[in-house]
Amino acid sequence: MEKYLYIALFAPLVSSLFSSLFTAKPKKQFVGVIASLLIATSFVSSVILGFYILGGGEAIHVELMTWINTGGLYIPFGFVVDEISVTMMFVVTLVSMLVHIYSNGYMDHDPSFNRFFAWLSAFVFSMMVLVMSDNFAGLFIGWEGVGLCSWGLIGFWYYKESATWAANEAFIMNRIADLGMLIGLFLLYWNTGSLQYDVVFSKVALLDHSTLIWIGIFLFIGAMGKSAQFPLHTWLADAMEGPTPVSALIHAATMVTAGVYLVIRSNPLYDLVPEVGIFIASLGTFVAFFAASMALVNRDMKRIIAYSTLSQLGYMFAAAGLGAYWVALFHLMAHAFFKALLFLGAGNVMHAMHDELDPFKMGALKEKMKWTWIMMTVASFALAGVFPLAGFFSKDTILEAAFVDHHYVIYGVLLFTAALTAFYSFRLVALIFHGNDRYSQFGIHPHEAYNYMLWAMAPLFFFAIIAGIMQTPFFEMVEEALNAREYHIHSEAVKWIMLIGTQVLVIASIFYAYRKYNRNDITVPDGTSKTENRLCYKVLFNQYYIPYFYEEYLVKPYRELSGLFWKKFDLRVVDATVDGIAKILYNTGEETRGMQSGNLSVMLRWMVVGLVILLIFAGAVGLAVRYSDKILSFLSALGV
Amino acid sequence: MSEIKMFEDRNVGEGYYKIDIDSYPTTPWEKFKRVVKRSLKGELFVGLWVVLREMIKFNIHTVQYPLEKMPIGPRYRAVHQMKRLWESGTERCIGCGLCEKICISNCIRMETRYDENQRKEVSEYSINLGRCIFCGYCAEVCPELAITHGGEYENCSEQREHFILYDDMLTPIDMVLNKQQKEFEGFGAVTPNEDARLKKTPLAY
Amino acid sequence: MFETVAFYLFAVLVTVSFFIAVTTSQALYALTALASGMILISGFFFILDAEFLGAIQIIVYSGAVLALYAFGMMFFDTTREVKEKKGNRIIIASLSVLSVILVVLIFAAPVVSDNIVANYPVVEGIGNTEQVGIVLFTKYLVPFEVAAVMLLVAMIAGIVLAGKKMDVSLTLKDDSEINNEEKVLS
Amino acid sequence: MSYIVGTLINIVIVMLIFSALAGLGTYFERKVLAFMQRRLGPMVVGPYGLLQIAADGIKLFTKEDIIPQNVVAKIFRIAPVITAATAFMAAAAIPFLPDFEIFGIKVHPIISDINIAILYILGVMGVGLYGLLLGGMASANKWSLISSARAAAVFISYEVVTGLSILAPIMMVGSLSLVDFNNYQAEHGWLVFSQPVAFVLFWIAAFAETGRTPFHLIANDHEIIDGFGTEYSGMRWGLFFIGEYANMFFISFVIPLIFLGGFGDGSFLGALIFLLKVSFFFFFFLWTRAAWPDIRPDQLMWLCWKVLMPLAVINVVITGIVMM
Amino acid sequence: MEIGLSHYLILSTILFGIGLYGVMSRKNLLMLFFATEILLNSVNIGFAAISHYLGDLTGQMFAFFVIAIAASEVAVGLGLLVVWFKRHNRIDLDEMMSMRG
Repeated sequence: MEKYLYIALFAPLVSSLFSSLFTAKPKKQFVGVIASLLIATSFVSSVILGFYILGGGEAIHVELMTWINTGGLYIPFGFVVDEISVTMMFVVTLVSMLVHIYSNGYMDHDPSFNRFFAWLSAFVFSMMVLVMSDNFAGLFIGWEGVGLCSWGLIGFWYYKESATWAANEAFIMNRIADLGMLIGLFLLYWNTGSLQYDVVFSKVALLDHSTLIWIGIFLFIGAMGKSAQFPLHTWLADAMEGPTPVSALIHAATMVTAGVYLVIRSNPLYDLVPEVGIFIASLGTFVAFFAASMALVNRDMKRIIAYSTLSQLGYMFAAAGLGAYWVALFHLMAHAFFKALLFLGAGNVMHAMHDELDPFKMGALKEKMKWTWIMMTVASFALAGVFPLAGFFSKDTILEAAFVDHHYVIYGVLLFTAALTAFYSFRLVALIFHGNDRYSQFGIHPHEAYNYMLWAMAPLFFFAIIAGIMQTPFFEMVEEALNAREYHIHSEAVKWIMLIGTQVLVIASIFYAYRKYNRNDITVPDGTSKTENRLCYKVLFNQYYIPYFYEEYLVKPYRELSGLFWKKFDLRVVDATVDGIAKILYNTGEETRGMQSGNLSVMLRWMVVGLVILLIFAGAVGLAVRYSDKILSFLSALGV
Repeated sequence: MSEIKMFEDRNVGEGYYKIDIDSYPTTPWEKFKRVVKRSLKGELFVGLWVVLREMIKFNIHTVQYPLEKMPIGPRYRAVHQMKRLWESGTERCIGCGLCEKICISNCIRMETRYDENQRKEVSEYSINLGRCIFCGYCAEVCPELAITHGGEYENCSEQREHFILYDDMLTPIDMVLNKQQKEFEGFGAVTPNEDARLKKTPLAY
Repeated sequence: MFETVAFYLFAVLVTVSFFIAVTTSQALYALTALASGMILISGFFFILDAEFLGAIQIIVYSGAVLALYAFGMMFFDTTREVKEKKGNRIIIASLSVLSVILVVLIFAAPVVSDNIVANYPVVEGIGNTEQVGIVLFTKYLVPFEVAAVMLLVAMIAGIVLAGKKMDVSLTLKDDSEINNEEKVLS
Repeated sequence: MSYIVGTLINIVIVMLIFSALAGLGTYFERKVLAFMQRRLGPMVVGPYGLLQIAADGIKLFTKEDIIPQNVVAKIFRIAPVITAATAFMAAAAIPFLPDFEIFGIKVHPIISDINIAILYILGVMGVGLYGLLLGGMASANKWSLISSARAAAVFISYEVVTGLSILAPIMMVGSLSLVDFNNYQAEHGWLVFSQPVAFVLFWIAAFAETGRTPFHLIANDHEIIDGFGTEYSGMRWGLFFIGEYANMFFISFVIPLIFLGGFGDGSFLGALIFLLKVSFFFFFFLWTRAAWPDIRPDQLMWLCWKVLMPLAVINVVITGIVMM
Repeated sequence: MEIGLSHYLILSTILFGIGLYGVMSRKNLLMLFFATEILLNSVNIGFAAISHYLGDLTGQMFAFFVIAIAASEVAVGLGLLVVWFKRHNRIDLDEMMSMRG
């Protein structure tokens, strides 16, 4: 089994290294093919491992080699395949394999085809390191690795100003959050003396409660950054500047769920600090609603899906915060399928529409793009949580978990958010695929994507439909690892009312969305209509003015403060000091410029002089240490 | 057969055929393929076999030169000879200087003077055999058949002065008297019954 | 007895060779002296039971390193004397002697003392080559691979440096332009 | 003490025999080439020209030793000695015959059975390069310089092939001593059957190392006069010659030892057959000279780096896989 | 007299001194490379001797890596040398003043 672990881990690395050989070359089709094949190898290995674990096999734990071994710190390159990581591995490799295949078509005309695959495979490798590592340090390496790859992929079209800006924003936001995570890790190491999961979790119960709270909070800050939780959420929407497969893989299915993974992975820790759990759940609920509301009015197809991702991440955090780790993990998995499907579908649409993102400029695409329409509709149903699709099982369980734990506010907000989710999903579907065609006036002639791109989406489609039935085996698998319990509502009646109520609510909002947007008289909004001038619309459309707020109240004051310091402090105090030092150095240099004649021979001689001086110094220190007791006694005799 | 083809084959007679020469390999891979092909065809081993076969046959055709010598053809162009007249034994050379003029390696030097009979007489005549390329122009141009090439090829020497003076080339008088002076056989040569022929047609001489 | 004789013989020869190599003004003398010194050094390795190292020394230095130097020297007129400015020889000599003495004092002192334990002790009974192989491919595998990669990189660098048409300026400007700029700047 | 005396005697015998053999080699070469070209070769001096060697020797020894004006005199003088000396140094590790007993004295026909014999031979033959290299560079003659450059290029390239091709047999035998090679083959059969590729590669490389005909470009008479030997005369030139022929003999000993079973179990018959094998390989050097053309230096390099070396590497890899 | 470790170390030191002298005094780039080779080799003797007298193979390992480094140094250094010679037609260290500040 270990060899499958290594294959699953290193096949993406090989793929990345191979592809990066050709980054400076024009497009080579075989690069994409080979990269896809290698990722498929990784996927197959993951599936084999998955069946092994599912069949009740022992968790596999290997140590590749020693990484850091200094003093008390021992960190190996250790990898673990247990119930949690195998789920993540399955999701990561499946989605990334499909995205690789899909990208062969999507990036077809891109001149940097090969570079794309290098980054993409590198991302997969980093993600595998993240989920498979058996210690926090390895997780952190993977964490930073996916950050780096995300940076490279968001800014993939680096000649676009917006793309580089978005890449840098994502990177910097994540670094801010990573600081929190690092502090958390340091605290953990400080208190437990190790970073190995098993060692750490066996010791956390002995720790001080307040320390645990701090550790939990700091680790969660890291998770907030990676999973784009409020208030660090702005980067995710901007990250849509990257190619769509990247959005599907990184910013929907895998990387952004790393925060959830961290919380799930640290479940023994969070179990001990329910206060932090409530905070996480509340924040998750808030974000779920907050993001969904922004998605209601947005006019950028990819951003809408991105906000929906944010919202679903909120759901996951809500579940994880409530201690329903297995539900969070299950929702993570189900969400990966239908969200990746949605994104890839959006990619098809974008491809067809020549990178047009405004759904108001589309309409009636269902004749032209039948399969994309079917897939995106089903994915939207799944997202909305309609029975019997994947989202129903995962999302409803979250609601049930909130209800059973008597967190009725959370339950209520999440329920309402579910309705919003259904609304904005079908607003998008209706605007894109139904109604009259509005694209022809922009001179666009859409066409269906390549067949193999559709085939690449097919497995996701399949899983988005049937993922629900995996709930029971999944629960049985992770039962022990996550200390899971089933959520049973006390009375059957309440349960059915809830179920049917939710479904009715969701279906009602779907119908509402269709009625509102499946009309033939929809025009491209130009900022003049009444709806658009309403306050709530404006607030939502401008994302609650949060980017504006950041710009106005954080960036600008910072800039002004910097300017002030520059003028008042830097120029007068620091510069004067520096100038003074410089003058001294300058004069010294003037005296000793003979050394720096640029003549290599002279330099070599001076090098030897330096060597002699260093050696004399070393010798003196050595002698001093050797005879320190005598020197000390001599000095004390002198009365020093 | 098209005209162009005929034109191209205008110098190709019966029994000739063109060899198919492969185009010269340009890429390394093609070069490699050529090497492999040639190696497998065993061209190298054919060469080995041929020489080994000749060795085993021991079919030697060597002449042990200093000990045995091959006969030399009458038209062999080695060291020059100056001929004499058959009848009188006087020198044939009339000192016209054509050989000196035509010599392309500029190795003939001659000086003449008038003798007491007011006939031209060669006083100094030398051919620098160190420079002579034995082209045979001098013999060809000589109107009197006075200078010809002989069969003497062992002309090595320790000193450059030995190459070569008139006296060494001139047929010794006793050889002429004994009728041992060999004439160049061929077009324009003096025939054994030249005397009679000349008397018949004096103007031709 | 033999060892002593051999040591002193080799020591004298090597010292003289190297001394010639660094002092002669004739490049060919230097090359020859250096080559002979390298080969004689392998004699020490044979005395010290490091046969494999000795053979490698001969093969690498004489077969590769100095042959390469010789190959490089063919670009220059090797029969001409090398003209060099003479520096202050006394300062240089005293500097080198001083640094050498210091190096010995500092680095050799702990080695000669007794408190050093062998990490990979020599095992009796199996050949030097085999031991070297075992240690090299177990304990020093990673450095070995790194060295291999380093050699590969150096090889490629050498090929690129010597093979490409580098007699043109590496920047897009030619020398005169650069000189002009320097004049303007200064 | 007996060890020292024995070794000294060995050294003297090897020196004498192989100096004589080198001379005889020239005689054989002339004769064989002549027969292959339907000539008789030297016939005048002595019966069947046998004394030709002596005549040549006398000529070489008595000829004026010219040191041209612009050469680097010391190096010019030393260079031929290096070639000859290294050729004989390489002989130190070669077991010429199995151990035998004569007049009650046990004779080891190997000067020193060092356990890295193959590396030693490779190394010392590599050092032999310096004779040509320095001789050519010191000659102040452009043909000599070209010859030196070729020598350096060829040796650097073909040492790689030699080393790599011989690596696979070394892996199989697990020793670097030629005696071990011999014993291994006596037990397990000839290595040429299990390592045909290595055998052919080593053979080809041997041609390059000795600079014989298909690769006779270091001293290519019709291209660059006599290469490094252009400015030499008399016995200094003769030393180059002795070195070359001694090298040919030693290589002819080494190839059968490594690949063709050597002297087998050490019986008299084995020794005889061994000498036959050696003779064959020496004869092959002459044979190819009669039959094959020379190739250009660039072709030689091409062959080495793009054909032989990859083959050698693949051979090593395959051997490794099979042995695992 | 028995040859001990100190003999070898002293020899190694002397050779190192010679090499250092060469590095400092030679103005010809090629000769400079020669001198660095001497430095590396003198260290190798020391390594081999220590390895022998301590019965530890580590010293020999270091010597191998030193040889590897020397080989790569030659490859790169000679390449640079050739390039420099092609561009400037001389390899005198005193001419190499491009690092002048």
